[in-house]
Amino acid sequence: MDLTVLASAIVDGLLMGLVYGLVALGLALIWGVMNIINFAHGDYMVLGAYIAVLFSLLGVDAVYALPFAFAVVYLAGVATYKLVIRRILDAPFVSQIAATFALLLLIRYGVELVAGPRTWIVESVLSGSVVRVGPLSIVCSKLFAGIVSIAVFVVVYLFLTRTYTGLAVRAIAQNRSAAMLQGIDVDRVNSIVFGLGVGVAGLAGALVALVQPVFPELGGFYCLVAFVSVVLGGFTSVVGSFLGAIIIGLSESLSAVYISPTLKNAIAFTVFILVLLFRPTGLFGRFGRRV
Amino acid sequence: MGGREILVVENVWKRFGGIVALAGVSIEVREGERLAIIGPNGSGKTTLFNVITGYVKPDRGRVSFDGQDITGKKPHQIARLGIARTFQIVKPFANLTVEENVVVAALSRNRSVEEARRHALHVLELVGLYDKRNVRAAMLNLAEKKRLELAKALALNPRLLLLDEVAAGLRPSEIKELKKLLYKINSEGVTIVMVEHVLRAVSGFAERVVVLHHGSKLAEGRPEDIAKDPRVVDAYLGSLASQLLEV
Amino acid sequence: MVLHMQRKVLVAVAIMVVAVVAVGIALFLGVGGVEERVMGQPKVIKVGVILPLTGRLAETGEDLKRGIEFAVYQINSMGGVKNCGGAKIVVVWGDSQARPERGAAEAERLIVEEHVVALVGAYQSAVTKTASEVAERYRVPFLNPDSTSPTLTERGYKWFFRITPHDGMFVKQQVEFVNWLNKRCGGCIKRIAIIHEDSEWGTNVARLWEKEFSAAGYEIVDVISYHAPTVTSFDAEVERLKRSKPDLLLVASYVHDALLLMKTIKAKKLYVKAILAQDAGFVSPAYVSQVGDAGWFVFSREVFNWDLVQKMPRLKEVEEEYRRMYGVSLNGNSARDYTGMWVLYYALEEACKIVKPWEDLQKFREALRDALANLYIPGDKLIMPWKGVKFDEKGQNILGQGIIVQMMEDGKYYTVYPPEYATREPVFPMPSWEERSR
Amino acid sequence: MSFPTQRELVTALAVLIFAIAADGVAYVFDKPFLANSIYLALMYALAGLAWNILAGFTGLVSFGHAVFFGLGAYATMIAMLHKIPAVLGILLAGGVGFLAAVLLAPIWLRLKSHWFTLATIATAEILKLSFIVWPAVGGASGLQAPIAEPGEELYYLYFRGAYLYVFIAAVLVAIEVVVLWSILRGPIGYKLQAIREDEDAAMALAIDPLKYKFFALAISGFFTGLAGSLYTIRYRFIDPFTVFDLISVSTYIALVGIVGGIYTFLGPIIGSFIVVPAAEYVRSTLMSIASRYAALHGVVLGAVLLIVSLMAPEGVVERVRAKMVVWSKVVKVVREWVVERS
Repeated sequence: MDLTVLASAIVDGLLMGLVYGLVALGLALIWGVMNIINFAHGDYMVLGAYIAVLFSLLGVDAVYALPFAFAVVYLAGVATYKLVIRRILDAPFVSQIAATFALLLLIRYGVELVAGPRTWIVESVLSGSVVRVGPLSIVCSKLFAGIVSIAVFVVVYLFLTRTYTGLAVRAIAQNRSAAMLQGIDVDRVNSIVFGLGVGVAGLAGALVALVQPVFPELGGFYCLVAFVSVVLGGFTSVVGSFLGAIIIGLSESLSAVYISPTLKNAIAFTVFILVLLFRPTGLFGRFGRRV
Repeated sequence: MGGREILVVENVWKRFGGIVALAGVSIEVREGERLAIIGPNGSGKTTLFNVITGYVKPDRGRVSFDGQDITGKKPHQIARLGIARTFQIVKPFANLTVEENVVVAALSRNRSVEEARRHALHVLELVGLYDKRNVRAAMLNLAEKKRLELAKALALNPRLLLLDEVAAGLRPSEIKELKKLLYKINSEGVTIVMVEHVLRAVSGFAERVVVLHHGSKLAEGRPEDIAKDPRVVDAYLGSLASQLLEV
Repeated sequence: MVLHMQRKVLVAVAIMVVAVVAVGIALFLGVGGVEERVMGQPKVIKVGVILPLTGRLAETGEDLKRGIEFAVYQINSMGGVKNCGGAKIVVVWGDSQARPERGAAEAERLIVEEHVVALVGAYQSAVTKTASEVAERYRVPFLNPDSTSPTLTERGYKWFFRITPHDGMFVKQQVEFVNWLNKRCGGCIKRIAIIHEDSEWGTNVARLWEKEFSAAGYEIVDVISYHAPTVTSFDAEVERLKRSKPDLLLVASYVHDALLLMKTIKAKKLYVKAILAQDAGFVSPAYVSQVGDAGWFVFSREVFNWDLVQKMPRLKEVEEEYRRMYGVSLNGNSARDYTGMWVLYYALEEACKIVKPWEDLQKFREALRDALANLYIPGDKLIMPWKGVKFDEKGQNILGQGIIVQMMEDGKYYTVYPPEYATREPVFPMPSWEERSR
Repeated sequence: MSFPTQRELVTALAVLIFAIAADGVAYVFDKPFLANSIYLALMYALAGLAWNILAGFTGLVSFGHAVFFGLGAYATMIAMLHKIPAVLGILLAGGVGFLAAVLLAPIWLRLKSHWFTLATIATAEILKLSFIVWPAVGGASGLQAPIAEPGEELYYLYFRGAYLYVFIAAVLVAIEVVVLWSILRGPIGYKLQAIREDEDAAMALAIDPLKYKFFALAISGFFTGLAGSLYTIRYRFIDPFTVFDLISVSTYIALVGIVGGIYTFLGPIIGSFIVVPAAEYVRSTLMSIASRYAALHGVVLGAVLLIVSLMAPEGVVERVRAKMVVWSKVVKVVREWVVERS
């Protein structure tokens, strides 16, 4: 296989990895702060994707859907927190899994109920155009998705490190009861974190809608990728998960070219189990922990 | 007093990241003895227990029990040899009843559940939890949980009992009762090593006291002598002034 | 107390054993003796139809269902099955939910509970596999109008009949088509690349393509598979295709992957002289309505196309009436299931000469099976572009064939092959991307 | 507390007798749909009980039991294709499930809580994808058993309808119930629960957690493998998409346990007999009222699961039992009051 194919696979893997990163970031954030695995995470992402679909149906360019996707899914997340998540924070582990899994079913099939099982394609100003870099041609919408992902990541990072609420979030992640003693309103911060976590995923969903067709089960795959990324990234580390997602994106596109496209996910999962076994703190265990 | 050495800890080192938890600790415990290990916060008491019982692997050094090297053995193997321990933060099996909690322990010495239950009920009577035997462990108060912790350890029929701050959080009257119980157990030939934060908790009970400080042995001797030892006073002062007031 | 409890347990176990043994013996003695009772109301012939009415394929299921309903409506309004005294055909629906084990359960229910004379269905090959297995077990004819996996007719079943051509036949026809194209450009197609999804269907088609096209002397330069449920990008694959420089690209895809693939091919300006797809995703309404100019000039194998009305007078009539009733046009799925019901009707007429279903249901089923095995329907009685219907000893209709369509610049597919059905000349080779943007 | 009581054993066996009786009724009145629902409920009960020895008694929550189910299904199918009697095929499925558990144990058992769960999901997905690209086991096309010749029905367990299969499934569940019941009441049951509650504390009581988890996993693999063989002998066609499915296999197995209550021995059986027939019923009625929208089924399932996990996280069985305790207390008070008066 020659170099252009390799380079193209790397660029593609990198760009998809950045989008995966947004999904993984929210998962890690929720996990780190609330110690809850959100099995429905990918489906909140799909909510965002359907908002992009809605925009293009209304004749508005899907690019404008991004802030709305974030806002709507953020609110959905806050509502979910108040109605469901809050009640299972201290519940047995099985109840937590069952409840978030129930959310997955509700959202996935709720979407199918409203929008039908069909596949949608979202058109925007970006679709179809290509940027040429040497022998490489990069699809514009994908490039856009990658750039937006980086920007969102930076914003979230600054929010967590530079704002009061962000500090509170990190304090809770470190030690919930200590944070409570210092007068932090844990419940309020939790609801913000859950909203933010799924909201970012929703935004990622709108980006995904720009680069690939949308259908109700789309979230399952992204959720699995997010899990793998989070594990690679050292579990609760936001920065680590983002990097982990990029690695998954790269390994996927490279194995699609060099091994077998069917097995590319099997390879991602194998990496996942190996990391759990041999680097139980993740690849970036110490780097950026709990940020 | 003055039996042969049942537990020997030789020059044990343990480091967590940059912190040295144990810096060459050596302790000998004689059979039938009542030994107390005290020290301020972070002096390595619990780590020492964890090393002896196999929960933590020492970086260097050796632990032997009854002449047998047990360094690096798994906790359950060590428990099987006859060393029972309690945990500083109590660990009841919350969703099991008190009786079931102790039956689990008794099963290490009994084949059948029936035998184990008989033994467990006997132990529960001993520690005074018999009336609570059908209560879910999660429902007990702290003192009862500590007694349950003790009952579980006793149900193993141990030769050596390691007690990690069993007195902490108890009222003086409860402590007195506990001490009476421990005397009784000791008189039946069980060697007892207890870790406590403060000397007062062990005075009148321990025959010998070891003081740990920054992971190494600071002093060793009879309780009365230790109380007067200026190095010990300094250590407590140095660590946290308020703790001295408790001594 | 303990003793008391133990006695209770013993008693319970004893009852259990007795019950189990009793029911077991009863059931076992009854094996094979599940004789269906004679149906209550005469003058009705019940047919079971299994389709994916709910689940992922619900939209397709709807289409298939309309085809069946329409055929039954026509047959009944023409006076029903005449040799059975004008008995009306009644359809009993079974929902496979697109799952093999549901298909089997529904087949069983229709046969045993509903006493249907035959089963029709079930679209997906995997579901047809399990449902027809049940039919074989109960000795009930299974008529399959719409599954294309070649393995279905390789099982040696005696009660299974397939009307539609299977993928093996389609592929042979595609080779003929490519040969035909090749003559038009003086042998410009030499190198062929294949990209396919990796479920049973795509994998089988790719294997057949490889075999048949290499046998026909073409060079297979690349075979790429992908997993449709998780594919998020074709960038690397298209880049690889660019390197292998095929003259012809063969594609087997479902809907969303077909869309993604064509968009990527357009974005990356991959040029090949022709793209030939294996229907499925490429002819689905969602694809046709959304692919835009990325899908122009792509050939696809089809079983049916809207412009056939211009070439087939009988189809024209049917299509107009169908459109009046449902407001939509016939498509490959509804037309095939419509045809399936008519084929069944002809066989019912034959079987009714021998025995009536309400006299002896199982004997009628046997007669129906024989009627199907000996059936010949000429092509002019059908609305499909076929030479007719005749089953070989494996139960495969040997007179069926596919057509090749091409999407033109108005975003519609036109029939281009076989020539007797063609309404347009093929655009070949494809114009380059530069020419198109002008 | 959570130890299987004699009453639970009696109830479990009673449920099985009831299942067989209902099967008989379905047979007499030609109701294959009912028999099929019972069969599915028994299949999931078999797997659910096996799942729960891990989740309920050891604290290891698997969402990847499709691993054992799928391998068991394939084992039986391959046995059948090699003309091995189906009874041996079923045993083989158990053996393969057991073997898979033994081989996976060194990987899975190094992980705890969430990580265990995720590893199980990942393993099932890896297996599914590997089977799709593995031609020797039929690849994506799957495998179908041939039609048995007349006279070979018993040899290949080839019957019409679900009726006799229900009988086979009930026998398997009964064996499992009796085996698990006697194991879990004994020392092993105590030790497993101790591990579930607190692994460190269990170790201090001379319990080797790895040994008992290994044991639980192996047993769980064995019986889940058997459940997989039930799928094969009845439907006679399998492919990787169906038998390794995350939703309809792994999740459903966990679901029947969670709905029934994981801390009770009976939980999965009751859960299975609630969830499966209800789901089947909802599906068949949904078809008539809203044929296009199977999605409603998913939504309903999600709602049920959410309500159970929020309102009755201890499961239906515990719920009912708690209610019954309250009720019997009321009865007792009333009776005493009446006795006093008279």
